[in-house]
Amino acid sequence: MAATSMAQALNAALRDALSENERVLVFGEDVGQLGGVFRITDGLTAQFGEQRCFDTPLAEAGIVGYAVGLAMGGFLPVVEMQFDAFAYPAFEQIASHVAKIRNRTRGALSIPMVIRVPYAGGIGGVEHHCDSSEVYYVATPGLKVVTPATPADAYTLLRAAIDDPDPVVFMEPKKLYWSKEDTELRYDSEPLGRAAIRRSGKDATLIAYGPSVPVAMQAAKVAAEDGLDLEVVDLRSLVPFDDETVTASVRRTGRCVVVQEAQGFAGFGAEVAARVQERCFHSLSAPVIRVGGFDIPYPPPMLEHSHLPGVDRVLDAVDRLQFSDEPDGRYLTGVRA
Amino acid sequence: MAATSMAQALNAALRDALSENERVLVFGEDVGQLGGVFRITDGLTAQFGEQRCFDTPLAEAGIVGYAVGLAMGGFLPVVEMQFDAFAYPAFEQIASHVAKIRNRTRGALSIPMVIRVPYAGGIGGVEHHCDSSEVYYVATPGLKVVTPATPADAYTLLRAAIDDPDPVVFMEPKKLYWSKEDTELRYDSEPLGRAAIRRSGKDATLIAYGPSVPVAMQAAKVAAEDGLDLEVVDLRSLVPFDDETVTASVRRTGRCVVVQEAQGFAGFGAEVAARVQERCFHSLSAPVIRVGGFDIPYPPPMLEHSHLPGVDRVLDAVDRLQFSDEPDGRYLTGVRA
Amino acid sequence: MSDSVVQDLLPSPTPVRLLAEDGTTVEGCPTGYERPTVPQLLAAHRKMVIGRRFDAQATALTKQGRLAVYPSSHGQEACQIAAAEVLGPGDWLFPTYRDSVALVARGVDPVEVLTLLRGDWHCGYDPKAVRVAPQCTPLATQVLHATGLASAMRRKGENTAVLALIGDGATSEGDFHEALNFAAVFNAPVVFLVQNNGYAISVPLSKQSAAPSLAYKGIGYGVRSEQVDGNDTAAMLAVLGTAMDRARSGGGPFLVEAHTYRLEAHTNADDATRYRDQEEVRGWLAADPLPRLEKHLRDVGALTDEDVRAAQEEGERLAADLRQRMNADPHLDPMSLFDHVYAVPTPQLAEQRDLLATELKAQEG
Amino acid sequence: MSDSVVQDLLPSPTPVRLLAEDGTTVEGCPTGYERPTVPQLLAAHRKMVIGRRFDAQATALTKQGRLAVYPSSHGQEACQIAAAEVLGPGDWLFPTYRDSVALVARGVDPVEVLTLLRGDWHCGYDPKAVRVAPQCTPLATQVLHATGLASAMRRKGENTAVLALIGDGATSEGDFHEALNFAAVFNAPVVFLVQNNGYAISVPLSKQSAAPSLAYKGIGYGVRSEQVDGNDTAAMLAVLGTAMDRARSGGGPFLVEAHTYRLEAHTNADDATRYRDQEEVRGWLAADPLPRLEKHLRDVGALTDEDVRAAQEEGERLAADLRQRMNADPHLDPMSLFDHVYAVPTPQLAEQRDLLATELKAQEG
Ligand SMILES: Cc1ncc(C[n+]2csc(CCOP(=O)(O)OP(=O)(O)O)c2C)c(N)n1
Ligand SMILES: Cc1ncc(C[n+]2csc(CCOP(=O)(O)OP(=O)(O)O)c2C)c(N)n1
Ligand SMILES: [Mg+2]
Ligand SMILES: [Mg+2]
Repeated sequence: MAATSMAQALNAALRDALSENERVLVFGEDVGQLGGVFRITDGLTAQFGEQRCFDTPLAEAGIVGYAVGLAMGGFLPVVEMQFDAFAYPAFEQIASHVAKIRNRTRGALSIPMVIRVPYAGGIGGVEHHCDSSEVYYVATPGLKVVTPATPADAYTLLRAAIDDPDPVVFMEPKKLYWSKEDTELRYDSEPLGRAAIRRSGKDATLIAYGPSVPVAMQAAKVAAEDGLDLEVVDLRSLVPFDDETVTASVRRTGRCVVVQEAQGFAGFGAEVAARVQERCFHSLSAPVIRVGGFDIPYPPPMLEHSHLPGVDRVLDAVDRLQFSDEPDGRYLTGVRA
Repeated sequence: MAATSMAQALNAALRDALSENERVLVFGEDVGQLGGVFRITDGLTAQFGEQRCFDTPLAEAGIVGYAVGLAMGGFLPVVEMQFDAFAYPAFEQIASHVAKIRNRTRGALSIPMVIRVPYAGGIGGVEHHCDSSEVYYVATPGLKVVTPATPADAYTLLRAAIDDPDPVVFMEPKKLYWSKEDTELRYDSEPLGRAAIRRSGKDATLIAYGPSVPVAMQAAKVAAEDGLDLEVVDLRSLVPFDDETVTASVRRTGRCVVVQEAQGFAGFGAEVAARVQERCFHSLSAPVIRVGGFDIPYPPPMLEHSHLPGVDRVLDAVDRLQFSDEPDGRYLTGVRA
Repeated sequence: MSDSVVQDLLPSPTPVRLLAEDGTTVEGCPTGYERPTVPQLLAAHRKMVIGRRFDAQATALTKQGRLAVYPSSHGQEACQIAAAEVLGPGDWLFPTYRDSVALVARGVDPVEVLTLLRGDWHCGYDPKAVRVAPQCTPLATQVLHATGLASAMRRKGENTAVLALIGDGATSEGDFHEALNFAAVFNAPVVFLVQNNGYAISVPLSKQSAAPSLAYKGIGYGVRSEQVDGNDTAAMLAVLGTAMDRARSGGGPFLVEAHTYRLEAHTNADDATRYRDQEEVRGWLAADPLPRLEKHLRDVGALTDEDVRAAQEEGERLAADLRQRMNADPHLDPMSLFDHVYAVPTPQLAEQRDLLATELKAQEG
Repeated sequence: MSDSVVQDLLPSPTPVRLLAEDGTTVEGCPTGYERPTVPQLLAAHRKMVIGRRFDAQATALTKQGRLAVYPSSHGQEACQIAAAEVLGPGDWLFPTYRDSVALVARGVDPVEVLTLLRGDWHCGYDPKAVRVAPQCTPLATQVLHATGLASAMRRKGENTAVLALIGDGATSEGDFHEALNFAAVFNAPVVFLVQNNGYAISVPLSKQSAAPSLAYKGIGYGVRSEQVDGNDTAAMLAVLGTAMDRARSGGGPFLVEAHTYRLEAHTNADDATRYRDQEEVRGWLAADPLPRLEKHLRDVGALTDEDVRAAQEEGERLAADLRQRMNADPHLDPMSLFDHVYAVPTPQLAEQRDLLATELKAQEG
């Protein structure tokens, strides 16, 4: 088995989908000859020709709206938004059409497509290149929203997204593009919607997704040295949400921290925390605590480390899960979430 | 005191702001001669001239982007988006500029402006005219988000929004435009960010905002007949959030239902529920329960009554706040949020 | 850039017109277009009579509370009938909310056309069966879909084309710009028909655009363009027909601006007296496309009283049938709310469906 | 539409050029423009020498790890220097990330120009003090701001104007369309300068647009337009100067397309060999704006070796100063993250500030 990066896994997923299904078209800004600014589409035009993988004019609403029409005509578009914040011009097309055409036509028109969005930070990118924009999509009924945290998942989830009968916003955590794993890329046709338990534990559950999964894993590792046995759930699919796995885990551990890189206020972690306390209230020994970025525009590269939730911020939250009855002077004021 | 509708109150707020501050400009689609499709700007062009209240070309990104420039030039734009879903074309301008220019320039450029968005349903409107789009704005740091539930609040909150040094998304619940109240319109320069307790009660807290406030009030009235004393909190300002009022109420009552008209998944109610359980965990005798619309595109007029959370849905939720130890067969499976 | 390329892309300096307002023939047909034949004009006339009757009936239904809202096509029938007439069976139409008459002319069941506007589900017909996209509400968004679908046809090697309808106001939206550009770059077989009816709700064209005319937008994308008297059925058929033929045979996109007028208010909910005077409306009544076409066909001896009566009767039958079928409230099953959000409801939607079922049972009981 | 109105709005069929590639004078100046004076050309030359030195230094700083990323202006200096030179003190410039040389020429402190690109806060200068908007990253969004600010000037009765810069690729965005339209409808004193450098990252113009040239987009909005040899400083000064004068005196917006070329890769992080060949780059090297202007000024006897040396020395001083000041990491206070999200931090941000303070103390301790 070879060490495969997430970028390679995504490239392989596109390549295999293009090979197996001639309806698949890959397009966007700079995805052709250049192979994308992150090289996720590297070599696809050379292998499949300009008809299958091509550059478009520079207009994101145009790309998504054009994809809607191609999907109506029987094609299966897989489009790339170059960066998270540069998908915003397409927001009306996504929210008012991509998400709603099936419902509007009572299933007569379905427009399966995949909108790939490289998202989140941690790569020293400047403003507009590091937004955690998942919340805009998860709050829009009719979209599925998926985000991998490992190369193996990147491959299988992207294949599943392309095969899915519904439109999928596929969020790629940029900082993990170069993360590697010894894995064979395998697609097992499992439908979207299942979380994965990345690490079993009995003392508390860390729920994470995308870029925060490695942070949660690292935190669990450090906590283990302190004798705390943390379970880590990788959501993988934000919509549909895997209540079953999440609820079972928290009912078992009785404590829960939700980790997200996004700004915290009204972020996706709010939904996770709200659901968990609704469904596990009597199993909980402490409130569900959220850990995330601050409620600020993404900061400049020189300050992003202060903004991003790291292992320490996660472990601080774990500390507040009231494992003992001894009061902790730091938190008696109760001002902090 | 005369009975004043919310539409009249909003009109008066714009009129008074235009009179008192010559920097104020009102513009958008059909806001001039026509006075807006909801007549919120009725008579303003006649009174203040085309220079102060005027129609623009039909382009929402254009309207907001143009407002950004006018604000940089010292004006104070108050723009109207004709309906909720028709603000989506402006999403990039709002999320990437309106929300971030102050931060980007370390305060050197501030662009106070008000973006008025008639939102939510209950008026028999067709698709795209009834979206509960508040979640997109509350999840975007740098914006303030405000929504009135009464004519008096409509007046004072809109005046405060116009006076605020930050950009404000002002969400107007369409179905309350014609709701009336005997009130004098008074602007007391109170800054944005305070919730209001609309009804005191001791058994549980209903937290609502915008179009859901009258529903919550009605539910409290019905519950009172059954001997249940519900407190109703009207959030008024979603960002900034009034943790103080909310937390104090729930700590007092020990039970909480969050009512929102929006689709539930990752809606603003998720943030409210997550915060409440974080801050009131040991005061809670039952999970915080959310009541809202379903996770579907806004349905056609003929079905909206089935979608919208009404008094019954709220009271069903209140029923589940575990006031007694007797098990309720309906909810033993624990599947429902 | 050579002058001839530029000239080819520019529209005629004045709108193409083949019939004068009084129905007489305007001599000479601009190069590149062909005068429609008399049978073509007769077919259009018949559909226009029926379409106008449909429109009047729909307006009446709003007054009877049977339609929530209706944006009338009255006055714009030359555009809308021509739009339907130039379509082959394999072509697609992308309409807006304003284009009900075009849909009826295309053969969509009138009740299905009005589904959206009566408060029922948002698209009453099967778009693939009739090759008509859902009537689009978010302005200008549909022209991108039209462009994508046109590209799909071209990729599949079909000799078909797409006709996308849009209003004058909506041309100000960014999506219109992006669609024209995509269409040109991908040489998509799509024709954009701007029905310039002078207003976007209350906003007159003079506040919408400072262009010499909207057709001058084409050259900025390398898209051929034309401006037409939009109340002249013959001119509309000639220009749209040529544009569609060109598109079908690989000639690429085309932009047509039709100068027309909305004789009614924006919708029945609108009060047009707030922003335009009757004088103006009266002026446009003189340019009404129906009497103009009728006069012309009678003048050339092609149309008899009998023909007119036959068309009117057909219109009456359609109206009566529509009245009758719209006279009952459709029964929508609330449980259907969850059916088509996704191909298969998510677990969350399944739970919500159960919740609604419980609510409905409680309401019954 | 009268033919003369149309002709007035259309650009020249070929780019306006006043200096040939070899620096010789192209005879005749298109009507409406005035040849820049020799002192104007000399001033531009001096700034161009300095600007080019700045650009080279910035690229060097990326290699030394002192700049995270730098999108070079190399090859586009005639556009960027002219853009700065035609501005009066009261005018505003709306630049993109590509326009660092224009900012330096405008007088913005070079270190402040590079703040964004070194990973510090996103706008290093006070926009109001220098009358330069933040260098804009989301493509085409800034042209709407420019239009709004131009309208603000007009409303206040100022005789000033705005110059908005944009790339060829970004003209495909809807915001560009909306800005031209708003500018025309509101007669805003704004000039749009499209630096058509042939590529949007890797995408060549042929995949971006099928227009005869981008300047032909103007007429679709009723905006006067022109195309210019973007490597001819004299032509750029003439056309931009005229356009700005017109705007200042109430003549409304103007669209200028400059045909130029990006001699470097998109940024230092880009590998241009993946999408264009050296042949093409070499061809454009022959059209380099700096030697062309220099040759011309020497030919007319206006520029001496001494002048050139003086400008080069000024460039060296600027580069040395820049190197030195960029050689230290700025110290950013993490607590400043919360300072300017709102005028006054919300209670929630105040809590988060406390949390960060605790974290930072823990890390120290
Ligand atoms: C994106 C968007 N913005 C605003 C609206 C609200 N709206 C509906 S119709 C209309 C005017 C459209 O004018 P025009 O394009 O000229 O078409 P017409 O109604 O005249 O046929 C407006 C502003 C909308 N439907 N979509
Ligand atoms: C809305 C948006 N989409 C995509 C990008 C990513 N991006 C940055 S530069 C660029 C190419 C721009 O090309 P052009 O406008 O020709 O300017 P140039 O870089 O050539 O000066 C792209 C696609 C962006 N910054 N903003
Ligand atoms: Mg119109
Ligand atoms: Mg370029």
